[in-house]
Amino acid sequence: GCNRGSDTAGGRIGIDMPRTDTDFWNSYQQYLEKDLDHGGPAALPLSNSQNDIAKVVSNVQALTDQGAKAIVMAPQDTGAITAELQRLAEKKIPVVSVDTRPDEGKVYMVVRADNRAYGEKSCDYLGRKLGGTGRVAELQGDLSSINGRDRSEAFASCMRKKFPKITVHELATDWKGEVASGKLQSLLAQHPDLDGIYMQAGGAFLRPTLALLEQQKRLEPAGSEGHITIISNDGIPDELDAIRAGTIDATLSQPADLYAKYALYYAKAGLDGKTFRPGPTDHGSTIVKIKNGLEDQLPAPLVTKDTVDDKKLWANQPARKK
Amino acid sequence: METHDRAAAVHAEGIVKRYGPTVALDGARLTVAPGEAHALVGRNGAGKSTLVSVLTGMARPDAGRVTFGGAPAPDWGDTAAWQRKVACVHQKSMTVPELTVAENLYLGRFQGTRTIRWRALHTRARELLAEYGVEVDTAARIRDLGVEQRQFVEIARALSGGARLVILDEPTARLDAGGIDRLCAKLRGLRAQGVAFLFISHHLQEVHELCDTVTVFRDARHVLTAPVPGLAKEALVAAMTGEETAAVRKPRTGARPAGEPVLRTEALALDGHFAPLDLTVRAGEVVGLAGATAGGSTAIGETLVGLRTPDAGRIAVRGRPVRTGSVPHALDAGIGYVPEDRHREGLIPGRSVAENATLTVTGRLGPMGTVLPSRTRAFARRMIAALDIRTTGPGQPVSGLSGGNQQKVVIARALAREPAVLVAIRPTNGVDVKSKDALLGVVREVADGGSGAVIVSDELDDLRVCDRVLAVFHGRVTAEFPAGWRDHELVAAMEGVAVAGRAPGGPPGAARGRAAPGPPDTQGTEGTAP
Amino acid sequence: MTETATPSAADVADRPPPRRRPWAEPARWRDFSLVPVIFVLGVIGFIVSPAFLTQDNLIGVIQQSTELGLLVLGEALILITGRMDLSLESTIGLAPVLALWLVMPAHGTRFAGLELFPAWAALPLCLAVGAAVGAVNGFLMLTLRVNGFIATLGMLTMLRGLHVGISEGRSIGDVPESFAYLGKADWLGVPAAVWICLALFALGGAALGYLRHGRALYAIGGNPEAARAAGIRVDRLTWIVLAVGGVLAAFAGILYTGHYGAVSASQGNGWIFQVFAAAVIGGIGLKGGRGTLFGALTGVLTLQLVINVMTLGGVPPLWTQFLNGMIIIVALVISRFTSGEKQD
Amino acid sequence: MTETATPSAADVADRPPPRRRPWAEPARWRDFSLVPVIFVLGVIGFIVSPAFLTQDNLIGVIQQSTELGLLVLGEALILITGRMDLSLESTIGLAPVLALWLVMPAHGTRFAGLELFPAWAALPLCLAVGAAVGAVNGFLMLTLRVNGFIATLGMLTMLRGLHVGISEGRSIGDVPESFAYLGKADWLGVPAAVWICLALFALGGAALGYLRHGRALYAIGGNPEAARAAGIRVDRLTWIVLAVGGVLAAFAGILYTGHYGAVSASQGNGWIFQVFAAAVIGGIGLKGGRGTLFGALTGVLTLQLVINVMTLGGVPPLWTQFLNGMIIIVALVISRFTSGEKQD
Ligand SMILES: Nc1ncnc2c1ncn2[C@@H]1O[C@H](COP(=O)(O)OP(=O)(O)OP(=O)(O)O)[C@@H](O)[C@H]1O
Ligand SMILES: Nc1ncnc2c1ncn2[C@@H]1O[C@H](COP(=O)(O)OP(=O)(O)OP(=O)(O)O)[C@@H](O)[C@H]1O
Ligand SMILES: [Mg+2]
Ligand SMILES: [Mg+2]
Repeated sequence: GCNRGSDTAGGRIGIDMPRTDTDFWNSYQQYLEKDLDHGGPAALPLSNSQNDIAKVVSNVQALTDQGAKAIVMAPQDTGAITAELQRLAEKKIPVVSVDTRPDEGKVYMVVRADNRAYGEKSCDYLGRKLGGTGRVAELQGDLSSINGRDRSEAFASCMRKKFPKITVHELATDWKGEVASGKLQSLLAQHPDLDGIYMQAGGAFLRPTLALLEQQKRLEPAGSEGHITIISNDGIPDELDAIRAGTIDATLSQPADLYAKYALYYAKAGLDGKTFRPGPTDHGSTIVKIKNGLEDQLPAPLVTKDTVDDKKLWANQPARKK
Repeated sequence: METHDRAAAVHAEGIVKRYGPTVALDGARLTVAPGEAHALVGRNGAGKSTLVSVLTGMARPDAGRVTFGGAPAPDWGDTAAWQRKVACVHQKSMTVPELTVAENLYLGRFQGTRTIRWRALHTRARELLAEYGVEVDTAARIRDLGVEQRQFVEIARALSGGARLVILDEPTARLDAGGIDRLCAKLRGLRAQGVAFLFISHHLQEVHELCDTVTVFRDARHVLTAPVPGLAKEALVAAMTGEETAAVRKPRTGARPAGEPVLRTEALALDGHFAPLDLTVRAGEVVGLAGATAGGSTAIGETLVGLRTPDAGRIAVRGRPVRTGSVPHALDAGIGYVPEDRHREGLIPGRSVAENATLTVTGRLGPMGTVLPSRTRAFARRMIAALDIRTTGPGQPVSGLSGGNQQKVVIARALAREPAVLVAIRPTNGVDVKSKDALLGVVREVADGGSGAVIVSDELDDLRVCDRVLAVFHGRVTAEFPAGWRDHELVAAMEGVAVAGRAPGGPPGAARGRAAPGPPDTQGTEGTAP
Repeated sequence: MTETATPSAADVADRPPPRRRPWAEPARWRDFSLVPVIFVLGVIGFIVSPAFLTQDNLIGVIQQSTELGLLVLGEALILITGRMDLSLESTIGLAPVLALWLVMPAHGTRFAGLELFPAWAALPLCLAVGAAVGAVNGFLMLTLRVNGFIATLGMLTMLRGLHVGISEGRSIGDVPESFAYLGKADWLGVPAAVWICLALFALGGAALGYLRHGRALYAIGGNPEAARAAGIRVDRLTWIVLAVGGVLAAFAGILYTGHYGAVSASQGNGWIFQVFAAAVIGGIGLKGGRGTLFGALTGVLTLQLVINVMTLGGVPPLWTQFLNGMIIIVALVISRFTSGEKQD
Repeated sequence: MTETATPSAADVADRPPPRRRPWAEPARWRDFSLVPVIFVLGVIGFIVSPAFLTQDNLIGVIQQSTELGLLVLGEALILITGRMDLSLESTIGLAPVLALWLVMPAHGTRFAGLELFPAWAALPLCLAVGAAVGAVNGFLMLTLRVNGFIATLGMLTMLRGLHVGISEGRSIGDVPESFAYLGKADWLGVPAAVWICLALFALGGAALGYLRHGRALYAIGGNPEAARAAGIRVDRLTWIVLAVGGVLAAFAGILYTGHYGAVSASQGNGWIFQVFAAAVIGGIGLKGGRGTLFGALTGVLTLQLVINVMTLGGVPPLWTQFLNGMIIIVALVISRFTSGEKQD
């Protein structure tokens, strides 16, 4: 493993990838590598914890043993990282937590788009589109993943409060496309009058869902009669294509590029001993105080047919480095 | 015998045991007086082993009661308690292959309080085995031992337990002559100390040599209990089979005019097993290879049928050379094979009799590589009839048959292809007298039908049907006997006493060396933590 | 008269009932041991929702079973031969990825391939990859004689890693039409996948029942030494079976890709447990030489029905997994008692 | 000459040559067959990064091995007894959750418990749950006689589901101090977990080596019938071993909770494969009656070292899994040849 970056003056950054087998995290990694190669801070080689919190900890320890002076991680379990965060705090190593907000233990900065916001925005959008009545299928993620749970809970409570006349069918899927497709198919057989679908992860569910609807002859372009309103989360290129094609209506673009950019930005800042205060930032987001640190809540723009060609969307940016 | 009842070392009556549809024991009874050597005989599947497992607490009878010395048997499941009442050498090997000899000897009865003292254990084990003339490294794992040595480990374990009653279920089936003698000596010794025996065997002369009383089982029932002395062999066989026996096959005298050679080997050799061998088997001829299991004769047989690849030499059948070391080629060339151990190489337990019997002829049971069930059944029925196999039908799983009948299925499989030459290794192992005659008769008929046959065995009964017998010792043919040989000559030759030709006589059993070579010197530590 | 225990479910079915006490031979009943379970599930399904018995739903269930079904078919053959192959769950993903990687245009699409072969070659290539994986497993088990369970477990991890590495964790959309066709086409109003899957099961069943090499598999699984002594080429056949298993997994991958419209990076991830569960509750013995493909098929349908019924019944997501596990156990117990056989 | 005693080409091939050569006896060497692998890994680690040989790093590796190690210890005992238990991977998560659920305050914290017991009871309760799970497995395998592999697979799914159901998928933080202590305490500058884990392995090893009941496990695994004939209470002992396995898994859960500061919702998820891999490359036979705990321990360390070295070596994330799998296979092959025994 060749160590990237030149100036190791302020020490190096250790970065752990939560997993590499999904579109989203894969793009995240590619943005990281691009930024690192283009004059980003000096970093140790990336490690991969294959979605296992125990591996996160062992990787981070290996990184610090190698002299990492700041850590960028994305613990997919916000509880079981506590002890490690305390250890890092003792060592005065700033931690940037991407995408998830650890329950306890000091973090220098949390970089994420609020997942509860995903749930609420999706709920709002669907609710308005359906005029407050109808039947909606929710393709949930893995119940033991914090992000999935936040989206589910936010979506559920929002629906209960704002659109009580909409029936929601929650389908747990472990982020698995075939599971989602199977359960959705059963649901369609049971309730052919399905009006809307909320996909918590476009990366996993988009293709299977579209394929299913196509086979079921239920894939009407947006606006036409019998169209099933679909809102997705993630904002990967495929989803934008689908929106252009009118097969789905909207998505929430989870900014992989900004995740990468500001993860490194804050890590560097941490190395240089900068400190931040709550309040609006220069990049259109706001830093809020959380009980164990700060959180920079990046915008997660709602993408619809009107905004789908916005150049600022990460998925619209020129082909990523290979 | 009712007088014995109270004191009887073991008394069982009204024992019923069913295995699914098969009734293994049907109101069977047995009484062994203290200090008595009691023989239990019966045809395969008569229920002997089943009774044994009932008497040893291994199987729970559906009905009936067992008493030891008048006291009722221990509770079912409390095997340790049964152990104290009765020691047993089971028919199936009851050793743990991965563990050492010493540990197997003291399995479940390590003396001492808490932890095991291995050094002491090994010393005791070594001494114990020495009594049986077995010198194996007590640290060797059982799986690295020979069949006979394993058997002796089991025997030693049973006899050393200090039980007043010892059951031996076909203990001699896996021993060769030398071993049998040492066993008999040991048993006589223990009898002198008043230990009672229940001895199961298909070798009636052993019964005559060892036992005072014999009980006969037939079809899961008790048919006869009588003192051995003065009980004619014919009478015994009649009791076992329930019919007057045809006179036992008379040993063949004088070789018949032999046909052209069907099997010929030239300088066939396998290092460490047997020296270059030139063997010719002619049509209509049955050739015996006499030798202890460990003496290399088995290896010869297995090389002939392609299970082993020889280091040198050629095999030809009917003049055409056979590719060595390949079973399919051997089969195609017309070599039929009856393996030594039906449980290991013979049968596919879960499958039906029909499937097992037709395993070698699947090519002929339908067009284009298909196998038609109808033809399979028909074929199997013919075989069942021809060999009179006791089974509920072609569809019965072969594991439900008794040993003798299982053996017949194996032979049926070998005969299915009408082989040019039949190679049978200890074909009557663990088979009752009646079936034994039947099986040997079959082999004979095959030969008379114009094929050749090779019988590899150390059982004289097997060899009697042969036209010629070659004695094999330590991998070389040490002597050749035409039909009409006398037992002790052959025995002596088999065991390397007489180096060649006709040996000076002497009663069987006199001056017997061990036929089996020394034990393997593998040593091992059983898996203990560092 | 009684019949030979020929394993093909089909021929057991159309055989006249045995005259001899039937319970004498569990072998025959093992194949049907799940039928009661399926029946019960059907009743429950009908109770919880009228939608259950609609053609759409039932066909849906079967269609969702096809990919898993093919894996089970492959695994069943391998288990009957007395071996195990865990790596099937990775083959179903890797084979399509490799094939597409070889044919997809080098640039333009999101996933850049090598464009070494024309698009139509994707399908045969995919199957070839499957065969190759099977062959490698064979090499590990038969030549190096390492423990099959762990060897194929290593393969499972390695192939999944290869999949992720090549696809860079992305799911591959817009695959060649020829490649996606089988997975999404309808024939006579029923998904092609269903026809194909059933056909393959029937074929396999017939082969096991009526072909000498098919019968040989039971012999090998039941007692390899005896099979060898009977002139069966044990190693060669085992090798072939492993390869066939790989091919079936690859084919399942093709159907999957068509069915779900893309090769996802986690395709088949974690399926192997279901595969084993289906096979075993379907009566396939893990020790080899036992079971029929019909039984295996009922196993697959059972598992799929469970999920379907739970979805229709609207089981709260938090508790689906719990119920799922419980039902597997119940089904296992039921099948053990209806077949009346102790399972080792 | 002695080979002819059990005359099968296969046997002969893997029987060591008769002459008295210590290295010809596999049993002795099987336990050490991974030592060369570990050595090689050490060298590689040293080459790729100076950080490898630092005390922090090595202790870290061992500490991270403790939880997996305890699972392997439990599984090893069960495998030696000739059984299998897949559900350990769920027990490690469920046991703490249930225990905490019973003791945690009914409201206030993020996770609402029942508050039935005082906080200190959490630890014993946790172990009790583990034992209970083991007992249930025993019931399935020994009383109902269903296939252990699938039964425990069902348990795996069911228990994981129970875990998710009770914890609602959340990870449980701020556990009672008494519960977390062992997992995070340091004794003599080394994590308590390490001491405990090593002690338990030593204890287990001694028991297997020098206690009657310990030896009995090998007998049961090697030939249960023979064990019964020798007066060993096969079923009772098996049952006990299964319970002990569960207890060890629960204890691993306790260490895990302390170590990572919370009961993660996916605690142990997917570990079982690693457990088996570690045990088998460590020389434990899947068929029972073979292997030693020392070997198992080396297996665990090997797997953990691999991950550590790969991280230090900066293997590109996309390829870690691939390498991981490849190394498992290589280790398996090496251990097969250094031990000189055919495995299957
Ligand atoms: N475990 C079993 N399962 C099914 N059937 C059995 C079992 N044990 C014995 N039998 C049946 O019970 C009958 C008696 O068997 P048993 O072993 O007692 O005969 P045996 O007298 O020992 O025969 P052999 O002389 O070959 O040893 C046989 O027909 C056999 O099929
Ligand atoms: N699990 C079983 N199922 C069906 N039949 C069995 C089973 N176990 C044993 N048998 C049959 O019961 C009898 C008792 O078993 P045993 O081991 O004594 O075989 P056997 O008949 O004595 O042949 P051998 O002398 O070769 O052992 C055998 O005939 C065997 O075929
Ligand atoms: Mg018997
Ligand atoms: Mg017998």
